Amino acid sequence: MSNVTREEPVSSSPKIARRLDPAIATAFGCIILLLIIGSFYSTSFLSPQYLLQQLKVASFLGVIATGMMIVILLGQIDLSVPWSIAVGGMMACAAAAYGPAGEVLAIPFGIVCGMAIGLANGIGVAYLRIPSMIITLATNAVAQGLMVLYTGGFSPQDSATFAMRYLATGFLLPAIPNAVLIWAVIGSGTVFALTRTTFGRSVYGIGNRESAAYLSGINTRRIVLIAFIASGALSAFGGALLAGYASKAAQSMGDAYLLPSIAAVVLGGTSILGGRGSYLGTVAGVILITLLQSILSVMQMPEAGRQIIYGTVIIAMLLLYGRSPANR
Amino acid sequence: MKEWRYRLHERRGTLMAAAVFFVMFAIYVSNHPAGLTSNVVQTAANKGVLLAFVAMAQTLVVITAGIDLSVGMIFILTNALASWVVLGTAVETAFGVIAVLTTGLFCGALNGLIVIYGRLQPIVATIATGAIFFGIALLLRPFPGGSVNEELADLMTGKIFGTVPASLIALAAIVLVIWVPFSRSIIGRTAYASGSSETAAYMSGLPIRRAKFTAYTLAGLLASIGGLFLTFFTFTGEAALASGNAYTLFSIASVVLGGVSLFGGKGSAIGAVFGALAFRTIGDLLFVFDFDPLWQPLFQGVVLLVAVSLGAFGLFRVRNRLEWFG
Amino acid sequence: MITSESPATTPLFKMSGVSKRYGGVHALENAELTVKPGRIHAILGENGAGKSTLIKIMAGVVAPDEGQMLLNGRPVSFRSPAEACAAGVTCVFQELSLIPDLSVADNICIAAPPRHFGLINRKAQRAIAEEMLARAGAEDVHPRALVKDLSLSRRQLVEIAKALAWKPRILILDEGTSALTATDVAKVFSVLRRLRSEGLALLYISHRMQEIAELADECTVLRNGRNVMSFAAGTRSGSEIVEMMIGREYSNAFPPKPARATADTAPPPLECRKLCWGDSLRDISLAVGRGEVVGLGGLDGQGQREMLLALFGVLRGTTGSVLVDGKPVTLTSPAVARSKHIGMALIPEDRKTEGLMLEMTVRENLSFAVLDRVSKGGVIDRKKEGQLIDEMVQLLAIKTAGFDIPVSELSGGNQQKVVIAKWLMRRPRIVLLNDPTRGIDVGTKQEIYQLLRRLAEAGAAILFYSTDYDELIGCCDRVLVFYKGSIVRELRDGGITQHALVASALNVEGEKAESAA
Amino acid sequence: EPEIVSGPAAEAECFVPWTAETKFFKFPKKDAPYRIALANGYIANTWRIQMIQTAKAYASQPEVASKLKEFKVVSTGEDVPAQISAINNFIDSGYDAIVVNAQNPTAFGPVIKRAKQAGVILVAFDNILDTEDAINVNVDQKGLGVLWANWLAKHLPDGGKVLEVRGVPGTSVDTDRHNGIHETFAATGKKWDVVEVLGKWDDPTAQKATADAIAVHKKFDGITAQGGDTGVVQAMIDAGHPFVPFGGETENGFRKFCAKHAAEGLKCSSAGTGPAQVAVAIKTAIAALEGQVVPQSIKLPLAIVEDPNFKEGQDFYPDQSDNFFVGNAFPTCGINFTAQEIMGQSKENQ
Ligand SMILES: Nc1ncnc2c1ncn2[C@@H]1O[C@H](COP(=O)(O)OP(=O)(O)OP(=O)(O)O)[C@@H](O)[C@H]1O
Ligand SMILES: Nc1ncnc2c1ncn2[C@@H]1O[C@H](COP(=O)(O)OP(=O)(O)OP(=O)(O)O)[C@@H](O)[C@H]1O
Ligand SMILES: [Mg+2]
Ligand SMILES: [Mg+2]
Repeated sequence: MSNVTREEPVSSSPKIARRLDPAIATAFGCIILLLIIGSFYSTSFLSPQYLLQQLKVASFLGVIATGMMIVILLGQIDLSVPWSIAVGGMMACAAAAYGPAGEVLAIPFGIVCGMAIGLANGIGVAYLRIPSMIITLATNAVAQGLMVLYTGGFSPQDSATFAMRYLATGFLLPAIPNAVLIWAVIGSGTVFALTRTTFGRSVYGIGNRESAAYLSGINTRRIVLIAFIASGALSAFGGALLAGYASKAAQSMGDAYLLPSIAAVVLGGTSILGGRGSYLGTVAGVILITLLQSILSVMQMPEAGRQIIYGTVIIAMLLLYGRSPANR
Repeated sequence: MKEWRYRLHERRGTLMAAAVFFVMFAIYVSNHPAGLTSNVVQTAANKGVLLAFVAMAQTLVVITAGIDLSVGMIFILTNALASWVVLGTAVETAFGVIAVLTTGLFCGALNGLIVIYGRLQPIVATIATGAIFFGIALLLRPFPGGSVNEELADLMTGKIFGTVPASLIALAAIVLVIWVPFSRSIIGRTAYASGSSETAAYMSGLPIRRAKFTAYTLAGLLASIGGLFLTFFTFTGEAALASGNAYTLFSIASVVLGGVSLFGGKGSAIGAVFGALAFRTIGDLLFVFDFDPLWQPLFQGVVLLVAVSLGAFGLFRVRNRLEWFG
Repeated sequence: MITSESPATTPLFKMSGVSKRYGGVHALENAELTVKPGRIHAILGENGAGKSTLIKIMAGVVAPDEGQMLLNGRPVSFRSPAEACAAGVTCVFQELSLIPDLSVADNICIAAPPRHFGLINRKAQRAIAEEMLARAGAEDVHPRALVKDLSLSRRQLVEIAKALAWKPRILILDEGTSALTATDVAKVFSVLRRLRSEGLALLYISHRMQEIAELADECTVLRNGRNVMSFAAGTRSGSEIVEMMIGREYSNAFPPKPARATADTAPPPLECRKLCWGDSLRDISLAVGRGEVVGLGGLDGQGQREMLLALFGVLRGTTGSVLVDGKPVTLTSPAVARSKHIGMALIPEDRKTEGLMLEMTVRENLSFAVLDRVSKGGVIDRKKEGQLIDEMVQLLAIKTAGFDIPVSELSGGNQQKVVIAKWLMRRPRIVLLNDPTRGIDVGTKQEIYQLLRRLAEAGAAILFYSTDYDELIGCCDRVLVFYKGSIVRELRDGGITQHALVASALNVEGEKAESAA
Repeated sequence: EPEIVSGPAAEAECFVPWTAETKFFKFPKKDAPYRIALANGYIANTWRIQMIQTAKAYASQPEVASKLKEFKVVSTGEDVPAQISAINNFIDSGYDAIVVNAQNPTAFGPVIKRAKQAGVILVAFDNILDTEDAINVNVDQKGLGVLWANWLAKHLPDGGKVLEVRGVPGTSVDTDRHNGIHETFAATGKKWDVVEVLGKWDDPTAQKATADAIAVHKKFDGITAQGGDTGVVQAMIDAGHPFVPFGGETENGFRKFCAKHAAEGLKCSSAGTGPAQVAVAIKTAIAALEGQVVPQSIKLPLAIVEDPNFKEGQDFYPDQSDNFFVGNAFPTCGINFTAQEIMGQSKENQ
């Protein structure tokens, strides 16, 4: 029994054709299907103008969903997104009131405020081990309270700075809105971080098996903390961009982004339990959700119908590819 | 250990929630300009009971280690429906009530089917069904309005013998009729078991799917009872997206305050009821203390943050760090 | 075919030609088993011989690939544990099947609680629970206590009580006593004897030869999933039985141990003094020298795992001191333990939950513990990572279809190699192994033994816990035997024998001394 | 409780009855000082915060403060039952009058009953109550829609394609304004092609909806929006849509745009009522408590500014936030806060 036959060990990674994740393929398929359906209503849905416009609007959700995705990859969730967005937008605008230095520091200041919310979430989840669903809910309420207090007490400045407006609505390259460029930059940064850095590996590792990651000597608490801070920062940056897009910040600006950001991430094939998912999927999910909302809006579908279609599409797509494996 | 200590231990979460509630309520009442009158209790009860029903609904699902983010929307949908059908003669009203409750059951069952047989994660599945339920609510009530059998409504939100709030009696009755039998049935025990350790439950040959399905379905039913009471309380129906979401989130907070573990297998709906009442009292405290109006939302947020962080103290007893990861 | 036998010896249950395969592993092949009422039937075999698989098939947890089972002469096939239990075949599993958040009484009556008006009658349930606890010799367990608050040995007893609540005709205990203290074992034995006298058939699995000699009426030996022999107890000597179980000479399997250099004046790479952690570790002092392989012996659950976890910084509130190269260190997390100046590695016990991220690729798993070394400023150097992985895969001869497939697609042995490889990539100076060869085939085991020896020769200090005595005998320079959280004996060189290990593991002398005192 | 009397009201130029049929109330006179409460619902937007600041500022004006023993504000969020309970609590605690911005106009039946029994005066404003038993301080929402539609009809004499950016669906405000617009268009007898999108009174939402609509429909001849107007104009600018006549609300940002781009064709009618209506409501409550005659339903004047009349420093404030609502004074009631005065004032208070 000692002469065990052995295959030659594989020396270097063979070029296995990267299997296209069925989730991502389906999501992109649905995008095309939506556009085709839309084009029966009006051929404008296929015009580059409309598509670029959608891409631009999707960029804001894209930036926000990026943070949500990192947190979901850990197997957690961030329900403080709405008010992190508002805090980002409002604080960025507020900073602008303080002279030229304020103008320059506006966006960074907004992001730092978002990071503070993320820090509170991260400490709660990583160090106190409070379920993320509940601690982020609480920090969301606190952030709201702070913003109400701030608005009422400080005669706030809420006009976006030139930089914010330029980033959200300007054109650095002809025909390609800056917002899309920003999303592309953040997106490629995220892809890089998730696939090429120790941080990204650790995120997937923790999402897969936190105990194994911990025993491998990863400082899991720090990674979780960083992930929540990143989520807060990205939400806040999304808020600053939204403020730039609308030229101003408002309290309710984040309300409409919580559920779509979760839905976009999950529709893109990321497992809500963590550890599995790719950024390309999130891109598909974001575009899909934006397009769906836009087409229903332009078709003047009443709100009731929109909600029903929205829910049904999500369930249908998840039933197509998002089911967990049958046990036993 | 003595028998009574075990009893205490079993109910620690519930008792803690009850204690928190009673302390907060005592603070509230003793600072209330009107003091402890039956009107004050009635007002607090009517408001608290609504969330209590939704929190009970959430508890059933959370015990199985799931979560139902559509409870708030079932609550809204059944409110919209009730404002159409709980009307007219006694018989018509009775049929209306049955229709409302059946709708709730059906919504819950749909969640159960999708989660158990569709094998979707409860978080996303119920976000999606929540959107559908809300859409239907909007179809029913594009504008706030409608009405309800006012005699019934007054009865349910009034006082019995001029002192005891009827809504509290109704809550107690529902606990007795739904929660107690559930928790003492094999199905209920299976719900706990599958939330605590699904493998062990399977090894013990328990009907896991049936139990989960029952939990989701009853959750729908309880949410619809909440919706019915909302109608009794407001005399109208309204498809309010914000309240739907708020009740869902509040129900999760109540459940946690009530000592129910979000990881499943632990806790009781009675604890969640006290959690809900305590959560509502946070809002009432604003009334008796002279907070600047602009500080009120912050105060509520901070109290919530502190309340949910209390649970973290158990952490410092953990001596093997691997236990952190459950 | 059974009619001719007398009633007392009529088989209650008969299994023939049963096979079960897991991927390439034959867990069982053509297994036979005959169980008679009023008898205690011991099943013997090495780790992985297929004992648990056999009884899982009997108990309806696992479906056999082929073969048939007869209960009272009638063919049966159970689709779930519940069906088997209802038919009178009840099992106390090796992995406990109690529900942690429910009370003892609830657990005992979990499957068929007494009811009135359709609801669980807690009074009646309480009565049943008390009765069953008494029968299982666990009167001191309160029926209202939550299972998760009980110690492991109490849980075992509750598990037995739960099985008794089914009123079984065949009761199976899969290592039902592995976590029990000697007094508890004695209790369980008297319970089992009483059950035998009540006419139950008992199937008993244990690695403790002594217990079997004391208890069993019949024995069946399995090896590599096949029946070796069935015989009446007392007809074979202990050494004959061991021969049957092992069926090979173990000396071949292990690389030769080098003669140890006697006078090494340098401080040992790893030393600990008076290490304590609750009841699990009491005043442990030990030292591991350069190039030394020190085994941790004893029955399972005597504090060996805690010892390794404590060294690796996982446990909170340990007291005592740990010295690395003679310098005291504070170990607060695995991240600290693996750091450069300490250089520890822990090969964990359960690769599925503690060693691997099953859905991640082989590459990602292999480099997970060396991310800090193959990256610059947090960015992974794919080339360097690839080189290291290549080297390690060559070294350990890991069989994989590629580096970018999920590690779950590898066979169990290769998965285990991945776990080891991922730590070897750090070139650790202190290696802690927590039962690393469980569920691994013989060939791979040998490779691991050789690797251990090579590591030691390269200068590493190795602390090696194994539940397999042969491994301890074959691999270790010294063995420290644990009993109830203390080191009760140190065996070295020629002194490491099966007998010495077993005797000291059961702390025969110690118990005697204790009861004498 | 109140005596139903015939008009006119005490301060006739301020307490304008809604219609000729509106009843007049005369409550039994109570002696000052009074305890008055404000039961607000949602608080997290600028309008509401501005409203609460105005209420506080108004209540602390010397001549008002002298009549008040206590002025208490509670915001209960979006939950209707919480607001109902708050009002019940105010009633049980013996407040003399309660001013309400109702979260749902139809849900307060039981409260109104209870207030009536207890002799407490209820005054609703902004989101008013569906009842004849409480005093409503009303903005003519439908009239606003009529005004905007007339403005567009004036500038587009032959009809045309109009983008209508609606508010929060299901609210009476949205429905009334929408109906006003459509009935007016229908009455002109011209051909109107109205494209409706939902802006939810929120700039980003309105902006997104407008951008989508422009991308698909290419060109509109006129626009009307109920809120989020700054976002709507922004979307037009971003899409390079030519400026067209616009009937909208009174946000400072919107008015800034109107003033700036009037020459390029952005002809605006900006109308609405600001958060200062709360002051009118408080004033009404006090008047009622003093036993003066007040209409059951009061019609607030609209603050209207139309093209070419946008005056810097009076109708809009270039240096100030886009977010606040400029139409915030009711000269006929002696209420003359400017929004930025309100917001600035409490900065010094801090
Ligand atoms: N679920 C499974 N999947 C794959 N292989 C399995 C599985 N269960 C058991 N095996 C394999 O089947 C073989 C027999 O396992 P079994 O658990 O029956 O051994 P055992 O005799 O009970 O050993 P032990 O004494 O360690 O409990 C082992 O090689 C094991 O790795
Ligand atoms: N979870 C439990 N585990 C074990 N025994 C229990 C449990 N619950 C109740 N019992 C026992 O069952 C018997 C009667 O049940 P009963 O439902 O009346 O409980 P109880 O003792 O009144 O406690 P409770 O306060 O839970 O109702 C008592 O002897 C009680 O100790
Ligand atoms: Mg076994
Ligand atoms: Mg009892």
